[in-house]
Amino acid sequence: MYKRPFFWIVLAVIAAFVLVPGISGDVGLRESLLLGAVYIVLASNLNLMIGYTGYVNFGNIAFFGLGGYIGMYLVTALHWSVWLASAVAGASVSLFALLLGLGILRLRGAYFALATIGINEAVKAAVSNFSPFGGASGMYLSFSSFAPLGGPRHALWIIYFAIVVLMGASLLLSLAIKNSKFGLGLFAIREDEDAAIVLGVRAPWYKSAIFALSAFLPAMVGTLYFFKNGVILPEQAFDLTLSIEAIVMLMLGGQGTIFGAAFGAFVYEQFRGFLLVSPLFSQFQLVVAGILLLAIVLFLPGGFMGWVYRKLPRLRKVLE
Amino acid sequence: MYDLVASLASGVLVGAIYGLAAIGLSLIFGVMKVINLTHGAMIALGMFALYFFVSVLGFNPYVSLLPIVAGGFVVGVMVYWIAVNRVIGSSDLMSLLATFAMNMIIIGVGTALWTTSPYNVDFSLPGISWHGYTIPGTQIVAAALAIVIAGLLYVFLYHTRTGKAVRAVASNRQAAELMGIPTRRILAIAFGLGIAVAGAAGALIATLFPFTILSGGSYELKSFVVTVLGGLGNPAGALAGGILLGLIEGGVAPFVDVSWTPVIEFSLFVLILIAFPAGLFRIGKNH
Amino acid sequence: MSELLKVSEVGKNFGGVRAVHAVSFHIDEGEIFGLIGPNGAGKTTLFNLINGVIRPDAGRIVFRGQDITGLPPYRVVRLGLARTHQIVKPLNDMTVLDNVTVGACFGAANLALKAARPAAREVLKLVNLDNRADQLAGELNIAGKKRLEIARAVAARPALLLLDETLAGLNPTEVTHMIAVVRRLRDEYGIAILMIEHLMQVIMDLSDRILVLNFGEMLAEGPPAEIANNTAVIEAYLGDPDLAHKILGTA
Amino acid sequence: MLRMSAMAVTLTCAVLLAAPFAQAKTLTIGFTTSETGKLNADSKPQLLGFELWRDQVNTAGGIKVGSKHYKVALKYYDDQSSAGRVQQLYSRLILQDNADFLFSPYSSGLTATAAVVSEQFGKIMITTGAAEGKTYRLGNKHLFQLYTPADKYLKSALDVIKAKSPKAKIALIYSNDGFSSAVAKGALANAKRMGLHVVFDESYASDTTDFGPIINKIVASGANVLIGGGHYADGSTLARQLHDKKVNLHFISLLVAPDIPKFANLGEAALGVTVPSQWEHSVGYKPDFGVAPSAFTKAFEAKYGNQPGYHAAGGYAAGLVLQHAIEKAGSIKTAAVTKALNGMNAMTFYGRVHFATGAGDHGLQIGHDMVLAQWQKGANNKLVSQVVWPASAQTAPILYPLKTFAH
Repeated sequence: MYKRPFFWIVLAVIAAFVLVPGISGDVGLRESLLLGAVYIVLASNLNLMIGYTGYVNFGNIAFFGLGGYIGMYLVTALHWSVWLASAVAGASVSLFALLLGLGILRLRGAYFALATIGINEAVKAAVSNFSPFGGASGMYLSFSSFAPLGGPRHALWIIYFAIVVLMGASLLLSLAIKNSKFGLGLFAIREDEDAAIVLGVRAPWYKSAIFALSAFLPAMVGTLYFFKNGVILPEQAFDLTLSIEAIVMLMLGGQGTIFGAAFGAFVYEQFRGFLLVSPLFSQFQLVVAGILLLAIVLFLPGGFMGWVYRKLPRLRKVLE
Repeated sequence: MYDLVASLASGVLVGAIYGLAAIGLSLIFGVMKVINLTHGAMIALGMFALYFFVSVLGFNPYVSLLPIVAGGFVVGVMVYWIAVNRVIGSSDLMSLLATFAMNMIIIGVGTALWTTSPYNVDFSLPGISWHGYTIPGTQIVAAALAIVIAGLLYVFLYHTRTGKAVRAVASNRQAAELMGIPTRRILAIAFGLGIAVAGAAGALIATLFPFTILSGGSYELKSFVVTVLGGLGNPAGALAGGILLGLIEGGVAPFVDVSWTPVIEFSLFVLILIAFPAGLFRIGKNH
Repeated sequence: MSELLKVSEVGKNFGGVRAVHAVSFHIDEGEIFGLIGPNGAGKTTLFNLINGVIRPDAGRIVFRGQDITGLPPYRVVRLGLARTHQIVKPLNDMTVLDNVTVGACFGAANLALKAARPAAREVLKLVNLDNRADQLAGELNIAGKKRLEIARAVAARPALLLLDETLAGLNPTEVTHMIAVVRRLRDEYGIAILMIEHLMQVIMDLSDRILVLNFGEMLAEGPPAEIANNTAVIEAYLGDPDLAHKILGTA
Repeated sequence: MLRMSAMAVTLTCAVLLAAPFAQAKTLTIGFTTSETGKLNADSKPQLLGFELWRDQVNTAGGIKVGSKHYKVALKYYDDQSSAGRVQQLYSRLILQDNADFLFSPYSSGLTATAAVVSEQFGKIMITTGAAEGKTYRLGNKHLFQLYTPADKYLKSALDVIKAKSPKAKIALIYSNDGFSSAVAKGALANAKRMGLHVVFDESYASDTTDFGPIINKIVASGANVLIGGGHYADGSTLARQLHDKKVNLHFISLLVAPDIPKFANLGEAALGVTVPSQWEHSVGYKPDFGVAPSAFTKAFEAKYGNQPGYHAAGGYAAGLVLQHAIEKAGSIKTAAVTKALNGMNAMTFYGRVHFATGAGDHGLQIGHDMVLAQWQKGANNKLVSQVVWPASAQTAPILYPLKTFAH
């Protein structure tokens, strides 16, 4: 893997994410990059399902939200360290996805997409009624929880670095899968599942495995993100809009491409951030974002990287 | 006991309206395999259209349905040509995103125009009371009209030339094209019909409850549940699915906390999707 | 020669319609076995039953001494039984090479990705697609796609290959080439072949033995010469005078 | 179209007005507001309150700190009613826009998220529209709550029931969200303490549109008074359906929704519905400093053309309280202003303001009392909102019990 230019590009991106705000100490920049990093994690793991396997997971945010809930529960109720909580959240949400996948991955196309929406809504409604997780009032983090990380000011930097590391892990995971036998099997499923099965791809297991894998890092990041926010509430954790936005990011950059997923997520974050603070657009940000998305879908369905790779096919070989 | 009967009765009435809303979604999916994510926004536009006709222009709400259906059809055809036509035949994802983008645009403009605060159409009709339980007249009329509109749609689809063309395109687009049916125009008409029905459902809902520009969202989710109950792409099943959903909502309420209703609804939705992907009702299919 | 595949009394109904009923036959190693019959006779259904796409209602299928009845296709191919489809199923957005690599990776060969690529290139040479390796599969013409279909199946290193109307829709030059490929598969690679074909002349020439299906039931089984003179077979085809004529012509 | 041109005019005015102040000393107050998303309706009046306060302060020459005068500038962004960008935007407000003080976003959830940032930079944040007590028990030192905490919201409604019909059967139904659940929990405990009889206690999903099933359960329970609710959309829907379904109740008290002037659009369905309110324009408080309630109402009406509700008053009060603390401290330093806020126990147009100073609940509002307002028929049969409880603030006698329906 280290022979591939992409590996080094990822390292360079991580270094930039760490060093630029780290050296300048610019908290505003850090906050913006942090959201960018979270989006990259969401989009690139979603890419494993949509771009690699051809299954549109509309409820992808459920992994992030559940991870956040499990992690926050472990931190606030059982006083675990946030790192252990995050890892356990990742593992348990993956397990949940594996079991879920064996059931709903029998569905194809639009049926699968609808089922994932249903699952997100069901989980959200269940959590809203689940009292150990605080029900509808969610869970609030006491300020003292930041103490082990050196107080809130320090803690937010550490959490940021950790999320950047997980962002790097997401990209490398995408790369590793793309260049593996496992990845080849997934692509075959994406192109024609029946043909893939006849060729020997054990589709049910492959699909469940990638579903579980695509849940792991978002769930870990969910814990860190909500820990940083200090609060977790059902409507924040299972926000269907963010789920769909993750798909938009993927489309923007180009589904199936690792670079595209990351690029789309980052650009989308910056773009929405710009619209929010721009006095001209803040009233119409939803409209502007909608028009942009429509334009991409209608005129640039391969997304930005899809377009670039079509113009420069050699670049695809170099990068991915 | 009385409460269960009362709950089931109002469940059926509300369910008919859920069914009508879902018919729009189901028709569009059945004809062009597009899950229309503007559905909720269109229901909301139907609500605001009713507000405009009744509270601003002083029309009777039920008379207002006529211009709303006509307007919904025009809006639907426009949305089809703007957003949907180009993505017909490409992957599921593309049509989902194209319609979602339209949804963002409509909601964005709607929020700028009306904010997200509720509007209310102050209108009521004498209802029926029974052992302390009352069913408002507006609810009875709305359910009846929902069934009438569904019936008219059925008549259109099965007894008119254009309707038959819509069904032909739905069952096999290539064959329809070979038979000389202008498929793109038919798709546009079907999309327009779907939106018109959604708008009508929104207007009927607005005679019952206050609403905001975001209200369509929860009816959209309910429409998903209903279409799955009734069978995706099976408009006749959607009406039955809607009534079933209404019955479930009414039927479980006396026994569990109502805040659990969405948990039950969506779990059922997923389970039925896995176990019976073709829906529970096969009425009107395979003619 | 030892027995490779044994199909005993296999049957399948679709909603009351007997698609396949009580079909029994066996294939030996290195044999080319033809499967013919009028349209709708149940030939493709029989293929689907053998490689596990659908599960039989009755009967047993034994491959290399192992009962594979009802096993899913991905396990059947792993045991060395590969197939092609009548309507080709290329993995459109992947390169030709990657298509064949999938076969090499997941079939009986079960190669690691690194070893699979050179193996796939070898197979591409066999079917004359090596100059198209980096093209997207969706961009091939129909003949190319048919060859790709075979290449993928062969890359799995099967002991038995099921070919479903590989020659349909090809021009005479392409047919000649394809026949040569099938012969090489048997002669050089030692792969036994079970093939469905409508080009009677070809199947009579190629096959060691032939099975005739009609309305899902076995009509006859035997060497080509015997089949060509079988009156029941000729009668079955008489509904289709063209075909009957062809059969009589070869006899 | 009209809105847009109005916006453009406001923008131009803002630019023109801001220009000459650029040289004068300016105090920047930063916050996020929900211009889009579901909190938009509740958040908007709060913003209007902030802006009215700013305009009045600046017209009067600014905030006086010792011998200096500071003009007030508001800097805000849209948080889209979601926590996603709240921390990013508050960081930006503090670091890039150099906000000196902060106001909270609307809602407890967003406020707790913003507080993580405001606390780490030691910035004072006056919270308004963040009623949940939980937020103030996390160890924050610079948060100050203006609203009466959620668990006391329905206290006045219970007082009315206790006084009018202590044997009433109470139905407590509430939206399954953080704020409403906290209110309900507090109300349940209070009712028990007061010896009142709650016969039905249940929550509904916050996006419920059809209240038919739960209303049937209320009827089945035999309840004759109803308290609860949630936010604007569900509350108005519930009120409308209670009326449409002719439920006979002596008394209805709902959270938030009936306080918004548009609630009157429900017509008959609004009549007699009460709302626990942080503030009503008709209250007769005699402030220790700042405007009188009537003066505030008059100014608000002059500027925006409609009556202020408590969200708007809360916004204005946030500015007023901050201003008073700064002037009292004679400094804009955080430590000095914090000390002034900690020591505050004063009457304002908005009611009493007194913050808890204990380590476990610092900043929690303990001085402010809620009033109960009721929609009643006024002159020429128009619906008007009257303060009906407590007696000291009363502007009209309470309608109790409500008219019953004939079935």
